[in-house]
Amino acid sequence: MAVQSEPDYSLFTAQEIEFVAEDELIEIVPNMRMDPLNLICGDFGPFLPQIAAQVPLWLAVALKKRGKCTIRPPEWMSVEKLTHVLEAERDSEREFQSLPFHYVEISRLLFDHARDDIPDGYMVRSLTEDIRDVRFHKVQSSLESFDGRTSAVQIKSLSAMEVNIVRPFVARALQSFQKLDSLLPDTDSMPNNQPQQADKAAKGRRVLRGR
Amino acid sequence: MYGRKASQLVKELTGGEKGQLKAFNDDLFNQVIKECSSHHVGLQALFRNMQEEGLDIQTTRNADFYGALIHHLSLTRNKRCLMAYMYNRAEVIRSLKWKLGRVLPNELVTKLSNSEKEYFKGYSAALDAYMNEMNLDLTVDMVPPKDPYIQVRVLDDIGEVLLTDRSANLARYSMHFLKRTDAEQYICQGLMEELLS
Amino acid sequence: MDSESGPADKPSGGAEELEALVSTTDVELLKRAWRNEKAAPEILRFETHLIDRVAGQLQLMEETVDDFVETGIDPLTVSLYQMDLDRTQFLLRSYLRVRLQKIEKFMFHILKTNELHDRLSKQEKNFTRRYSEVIGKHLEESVLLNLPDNYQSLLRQSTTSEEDDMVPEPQMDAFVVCRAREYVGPSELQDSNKSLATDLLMEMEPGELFFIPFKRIKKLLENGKVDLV
Amino acid sequence: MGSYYDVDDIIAEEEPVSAVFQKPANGVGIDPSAEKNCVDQGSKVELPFWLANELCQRNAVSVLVPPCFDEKTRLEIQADPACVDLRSRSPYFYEFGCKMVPIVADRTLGFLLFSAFRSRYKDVLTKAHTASHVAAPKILSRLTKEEVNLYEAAQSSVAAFKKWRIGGRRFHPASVLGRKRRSEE
Repeated sequence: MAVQSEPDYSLFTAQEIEFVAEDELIEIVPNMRMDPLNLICGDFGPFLPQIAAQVPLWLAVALKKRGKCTIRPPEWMSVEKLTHVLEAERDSEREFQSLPFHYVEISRLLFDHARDDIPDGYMVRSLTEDIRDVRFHKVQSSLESFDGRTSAVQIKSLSAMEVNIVRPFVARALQSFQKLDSLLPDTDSMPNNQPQQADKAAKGRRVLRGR
Repeated sequence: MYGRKASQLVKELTGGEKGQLKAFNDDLFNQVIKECSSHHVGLQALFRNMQEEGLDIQTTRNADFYGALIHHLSLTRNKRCLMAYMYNRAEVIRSLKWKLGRVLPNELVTKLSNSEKEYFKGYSAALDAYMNEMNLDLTVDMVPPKDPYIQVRVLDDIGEVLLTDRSANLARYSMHFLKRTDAEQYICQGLMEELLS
Repeated sequence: MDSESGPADKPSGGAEELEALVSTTDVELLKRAWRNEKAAPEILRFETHLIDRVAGQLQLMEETVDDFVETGIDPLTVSLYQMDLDRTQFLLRSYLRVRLQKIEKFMFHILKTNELHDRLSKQEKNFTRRYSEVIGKHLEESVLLNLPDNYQSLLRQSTTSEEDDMVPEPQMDAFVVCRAREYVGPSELQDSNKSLATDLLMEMEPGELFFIPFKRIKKLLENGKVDLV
Repeated sequence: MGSYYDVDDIIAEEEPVSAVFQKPANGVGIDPSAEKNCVDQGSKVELPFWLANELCQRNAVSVLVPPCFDEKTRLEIQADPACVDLRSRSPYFYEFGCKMVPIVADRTLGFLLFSAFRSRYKDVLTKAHTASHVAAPKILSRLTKEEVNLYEAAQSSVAAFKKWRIGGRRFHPASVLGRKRRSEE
């Protein structure tokens, strides 16, 4: 529609995707003493100096900002792991490596607020960005290969932010395809009507079985 | 061609930035309303012809009938354009309530028709009533929260105001540490800006 | 916390297994309701009990925070509680807002469809009634009453229309992104427009993401078998 | 018909269609070649789609395939889909085409629309993600309305993501005010 009251609440903003990611748990090491927190979103603590605790990311960032803890980056956020992921992403034209659903948001939050807690921070950051770029190009090329006659599209290993970036375009394009497809005679629509894979991550998955 | 003016009216909704509002086009709007009346006059004249000739309007398919049909179709087309013009503008007008609160700046008021001004009031009242029943202000928290307080600079003389937790003198160019939900509306109205820490 | 935690590509179990591990809080449920509501083209059932519980928790938390301030608990603790409160408040507000927006958009469709009207909360029904009068009056006074008698309806283009051909309805074939919470077989994903044979090819494993027309997973969403992302 | 209030749908239905009147019509001023206020049987008149469509469904007119879907366009699309300036043919090429399919005899129109969209869609996507702001207007000038919508959908979500990654202000003045935006962008 040409005139829209903005904002359109039915779309998720990047900030909203980040908000969801902030509920992911992460390990912190406090440097202070604090009683347990009985929050609406759950109970956390007690917090004791040098004793690791699991808290939601937003809480970790809030404490870190006030100099009350260090954050332990998640396991996948190491140069070694990420180098491996990047290589694998590059080696395969279509497959996506498995990364946490919120890897983009988590890494940005940690880079912004806890850079000193990430060993080899600079490397980790550039690896993460490279991975994201490689994956994004892959998404793009799999989008380009749609044959337009699909009734559903699988996007198994895309992360939350990646889904959100491609959503407006893909949803719109698929709807246009669907509409134009309905103009065609029915005869040859059958063989192509299976869900098309946007990625082929897990080999031997059953989605396409049964032809 | 029939319906041309009506489609011009609809085209007024396009172009320009999203969420912007052009002044209500009284002149064009009234011309389209007039066109509706003249289609109706034309339609009735043709039906009268048919009746005078003793023909059944339901079943006769002569030149008079097809003429009448064209007038009827043009009338519904014009109606669709008029309605779409009002309806889509109404959508933007509703968003004003969300962004600017109950009182609109003059520059916007002048862009509204009288009925639209009433509509804005009516919508505001319906929404306020709902928020009262829910005991919750829905016009704040439009962006996911971070810290409870944010730093702002005042851009206009707002003066002494009552905030959630205290009163404050919001003089032009003064800086404050305000509750996020207190600052949000002022920023939206262009009276303050957020300062990044 | 979030049923999404962990690798997106877990070999088995997925959402269900994870959910069994963490007790699902009301905030989690609210977040799910919020996401579903945001992503679905039509209005979903109002989560009456959940919203009541959340509202109760919010009030309690507000009182707690006020107490903290009065008793001089350290400001850090207060602000952490405040942030938790703010996050839940945001979800609640955003949830209610997106519903209001759908009500405004599909007002007349909702008013004439009992099944949809029943999905609204009591307060939403009041709002619908009030607002439908406001928009009705506006459109009548500016357009409809200026038209010839047979063209004055708000729902029908003219008295010769055979149905309510002016009423906007949600696009049920809009594509949404959904994620299965449990295994979904082909028979549950039937697409009434296509022959059964093509649907035999389609199934969903827990945790898998799909772009799919909303109407095909509408029932699954209502049964809690899938979530919108 | 699309949604009754949909602006794009309304404007798309204004596209001109050549119609040949199978029945005469009295008391209407739509045929510029007629001397009186009427249309004779057999007259060829250019009508907006919304009128041609309804009259066609009642067998009062027959319609011709609009020139934007002619043989020349088809050949050009086959040869180099991305380079064809579809916008100048009709900004509502696809929507208008979809609406024409049921009322024209040409069975190949549906296939033309589908294959044009399929072959151009990739290019729209690639350009949306790579083109600079300077290059954009040139590309956009060839695209139909729906293609522009797709282009903008792709570009704005990437832009929103980039903006989020950089960070910055979370609160902004309402754009309806159209002012006080100096500190943004």
